[in-house]
Amino acid sequence: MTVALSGDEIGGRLEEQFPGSVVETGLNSVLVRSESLVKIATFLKTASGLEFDYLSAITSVDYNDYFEVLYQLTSIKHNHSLVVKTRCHGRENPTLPSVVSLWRGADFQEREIYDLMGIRFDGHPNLKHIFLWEGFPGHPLRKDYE
Amino acid sequence: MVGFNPDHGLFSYGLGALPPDWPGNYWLHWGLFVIIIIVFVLAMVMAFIYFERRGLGRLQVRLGPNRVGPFGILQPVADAIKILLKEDIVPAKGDKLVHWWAPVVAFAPALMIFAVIPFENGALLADLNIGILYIVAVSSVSVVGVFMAAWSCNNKFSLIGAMRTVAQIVSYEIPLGFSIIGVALIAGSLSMNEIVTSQNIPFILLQPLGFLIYFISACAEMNRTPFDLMEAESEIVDGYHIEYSGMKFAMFYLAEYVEALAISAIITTLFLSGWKGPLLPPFLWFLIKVVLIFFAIVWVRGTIPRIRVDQLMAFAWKCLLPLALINLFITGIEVIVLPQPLPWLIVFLNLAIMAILVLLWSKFFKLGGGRVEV
Amino acid sequence: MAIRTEPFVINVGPQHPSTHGVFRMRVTLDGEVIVDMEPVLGYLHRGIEKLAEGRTYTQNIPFTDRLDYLASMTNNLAYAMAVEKLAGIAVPERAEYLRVIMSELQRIASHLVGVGSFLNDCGAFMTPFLYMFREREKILDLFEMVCGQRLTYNYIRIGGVSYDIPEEFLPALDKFVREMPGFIDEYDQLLAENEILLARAKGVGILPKELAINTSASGPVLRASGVKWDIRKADPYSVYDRFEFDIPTGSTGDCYDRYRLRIQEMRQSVRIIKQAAEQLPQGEVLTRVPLRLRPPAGEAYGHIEGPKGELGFYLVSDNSVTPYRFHVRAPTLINLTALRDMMIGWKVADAVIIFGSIDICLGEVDR
Amino acid sequence: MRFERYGIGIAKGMALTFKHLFRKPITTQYPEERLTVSRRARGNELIWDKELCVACTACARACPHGCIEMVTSKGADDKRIVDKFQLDTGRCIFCGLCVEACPKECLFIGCGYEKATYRRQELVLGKEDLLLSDRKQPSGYARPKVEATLPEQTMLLNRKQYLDRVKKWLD
Repeated sequence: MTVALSGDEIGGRLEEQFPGSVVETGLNSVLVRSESLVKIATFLKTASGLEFDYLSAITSVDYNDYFEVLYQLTSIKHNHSLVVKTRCHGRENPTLPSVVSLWRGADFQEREIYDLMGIRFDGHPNLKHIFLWEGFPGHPLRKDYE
Repeated sequence: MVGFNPDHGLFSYGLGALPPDWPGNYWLHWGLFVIIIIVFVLAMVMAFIYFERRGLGRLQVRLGPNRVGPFGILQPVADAIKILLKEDIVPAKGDKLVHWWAPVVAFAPALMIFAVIPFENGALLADLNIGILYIVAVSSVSVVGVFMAAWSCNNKFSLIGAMRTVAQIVSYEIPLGFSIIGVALIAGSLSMNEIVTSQNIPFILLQPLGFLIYFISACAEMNRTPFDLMEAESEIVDGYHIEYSGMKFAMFYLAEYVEALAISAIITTLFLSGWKGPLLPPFLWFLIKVVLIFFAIVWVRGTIPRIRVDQLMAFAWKCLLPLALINLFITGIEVIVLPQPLPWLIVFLNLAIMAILVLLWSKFFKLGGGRVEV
Repeated sequence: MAIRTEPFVINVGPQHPSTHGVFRMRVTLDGEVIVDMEPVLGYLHRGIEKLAEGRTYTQNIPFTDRLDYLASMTNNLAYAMAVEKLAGIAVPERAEYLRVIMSELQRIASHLVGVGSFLNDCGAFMTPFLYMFREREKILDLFEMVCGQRLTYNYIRIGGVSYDIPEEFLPALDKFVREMPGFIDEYDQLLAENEILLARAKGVGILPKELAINTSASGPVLRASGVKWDIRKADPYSVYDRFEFDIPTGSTGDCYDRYRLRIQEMRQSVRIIKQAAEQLPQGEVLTRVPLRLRPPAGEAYGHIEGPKGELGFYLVSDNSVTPYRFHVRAPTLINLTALRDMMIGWKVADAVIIFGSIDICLGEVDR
Repeated sequence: MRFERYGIGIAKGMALTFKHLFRKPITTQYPEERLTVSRRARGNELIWDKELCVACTACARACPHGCIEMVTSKGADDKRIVDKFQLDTGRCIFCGLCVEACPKECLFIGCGYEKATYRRQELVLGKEDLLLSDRKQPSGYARPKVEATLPEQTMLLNRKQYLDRVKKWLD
């Protein structure tokens, strides 16, 4: 059984390691500041006992005032999982750091989010449209898309 | 000069009614055989297309075409009508002249092979004393047509296909030629007719390894599976004739089957003692053997995957060529040492030699190629 | 002396016999060797994620059928599980068993298509493909019997399955389970030891273990690289913990391993079906849920081991009748991430079989 | 390619394909030979029993595509009447949700599947086209009563001639 790690516990550990980076902790999720996302992701990937080597999925949700991006992390070694969330504000040019350097599985998924939700990922090696053609107006998955 | 031997052929066997002093007998012979060959080839190609599609269907637990005419026998006719009615498309940036000539250059040599195929004893258009050499020479011309087709289309897929074909056919000509020489050595002649008459037992028994090499290289010559790289439907989408349609495509399609027919006929002549056989009339024997060989080709097509281009080349140069050379060498020794051959001794000897050689090569032969660092 | 060569670009696809749909690869070639490859997606993008936001939870089930249309049952299952998680709906036991039977049948059907078309790409002209479609046909017959359709089942529902199986289903299933291993042996006999196939597929398109994990590959692609990761075992959903089965793994992660792995998984699926059919309890098959279901606000991620990899549905509810966000973790899209690494340095002919060995379905990649 | 097995693999495959020459083809000769569809078959038509319908529009609301259009009005004795009932089969995905939603069991999905037309307009079925008639066979999908009356589905698995041959080598 994949153990869903407690968000509070991990959040505490992260807060200890990187003060001020965790905004909120949930049942099995941690909401972190976008600035410290890469730092935290690196920690989660490498810290012994955690070792989240497998990025299951990246999802984005448009909550009108902000975008939330979720990283479903799994550790194949320890068979446990965690959801890391982060938010970005602003509808014009929301930006998040990219995690492709850590998990290459994020490559297409970040491109998909960029394409459909319009969130830019800094540090992505090839941030282009993936499903829609170049020059497609707007981002269809946003709630205000007409 | 094309030799005409009134003792042969028509006059003694098939259409024996014609007197030897028939006026203008050379031209009559010529005209008659041109008609016979064209009718035979076209009829057989139709039959082959039908046979292949039905046979392949049965190998694949389906029926194959069975709608047009009884048992779908008119399917090739329907195909032909359909294909002739199609629009003839020439790529806008293609080389129109070359595009036009390519099917002709590809088709004609395939047809020309039949000039020296004996349907019965002496029943052939031209009993050339260099018959088999003529076949090797003529059949390799069609690769020019293929390359012309690919070049004129201005299409990258067809160009890749053509590059593969040229490399392939040039390479496989060599083991093909060597395996033929083995037959010629035993028969003591290059004339197709004499090769058959000298086969008291089919040469497949005397030259088992030669047969194997010839069959494999011939499959490569006519681009049949597992060597159908130039078409490679799943990779380069039919290669050289990707841009062809209508009549021109039909020519290529026809050429392919004419070549298959020709190869089956050559194998029959060289290795399966041609028209010879008990009870049935010779022509029928010839036909039966041709169809059997063609069935083997279809059967292989229905089973085996395609090999890769580098493996294809390695197979020709590292496996077939040495084996063909050794085979030739051994045959030469046999012919010298045993001038009055004791056939059954040689049969078993050669079968043993084949088994040993194939096993040896299987052990040591390695196909190169793999990932290339880029 | 080196001959000066010039790379040239060909477009494999979008209309190409071996791209299994409308997928396009811009391949840069040096002679026959691939020096660069870029996948171009989106020709089948239908915006299902957006469409789903305007429909009720039940109405979305037919949409999930149309994601990976070769494995609709498992799509239904993953979605239904996500909604059940979101709304806290319990599923009757009989329904759980039926779900397992259906999704394992679906796994076999999907692998039959995957393996068949892979072998077809290798150049075995249609024969393995048609042999495998023969058995797939039998599975589709079974599906048609329970839900009335052969491709878009709409069978697994929120809270169970739509209808109980008809009485002639179990005898037919039994017959199928009995004869399937014989047919799998036949497939093995046909090509598994074929020297040409070995030469074509062994060592080709290697996906190393580390790279496979790093690129989030899943399903047979991940397992062929030697990672023993199967959600049916790692995170057992439904009633998978009650069955005995093995997770086959490959050793090198080449095309041949992926092909063999799928064949072995079919054998395991037959095993599971056999056990599930034996243990099948009586009872209800559907917990009644309101047609216009309003799950409490929240989010849920339901994932299963689909035939092609980890299929996940991420749903966000705002307590209305429609999902606020509907996201599909499409296994085949993510499996494509490593495609470039696998292809570089190989020949054009290999590109086709490497692509074929990943076994993608464009309906799911592009959504 | 290394012939470590001396070509045995190829020979095995060839033997198998040869064996298939003598098996019965599984092809269905479609227009002449028709298989009986499943009892729950979801064909390409909807069948409407006008007498039972109470015009609740549940079907129209259940449709994920909105391709069912139903306009109702109040009749004389306070009963609702259907003024317009239209199905666009060109857009319908035959998911069967409308049939399941029907509270009076007056909507059926049909077994028929040969519904090709030359014009798109002809795919839009009006009130009269949807009515129950002798030419249409309602399927048992979501209608257990109908299901019990329908003949058994033809399955490849059960095809006699085919199975006899398979049995021989299975045993």
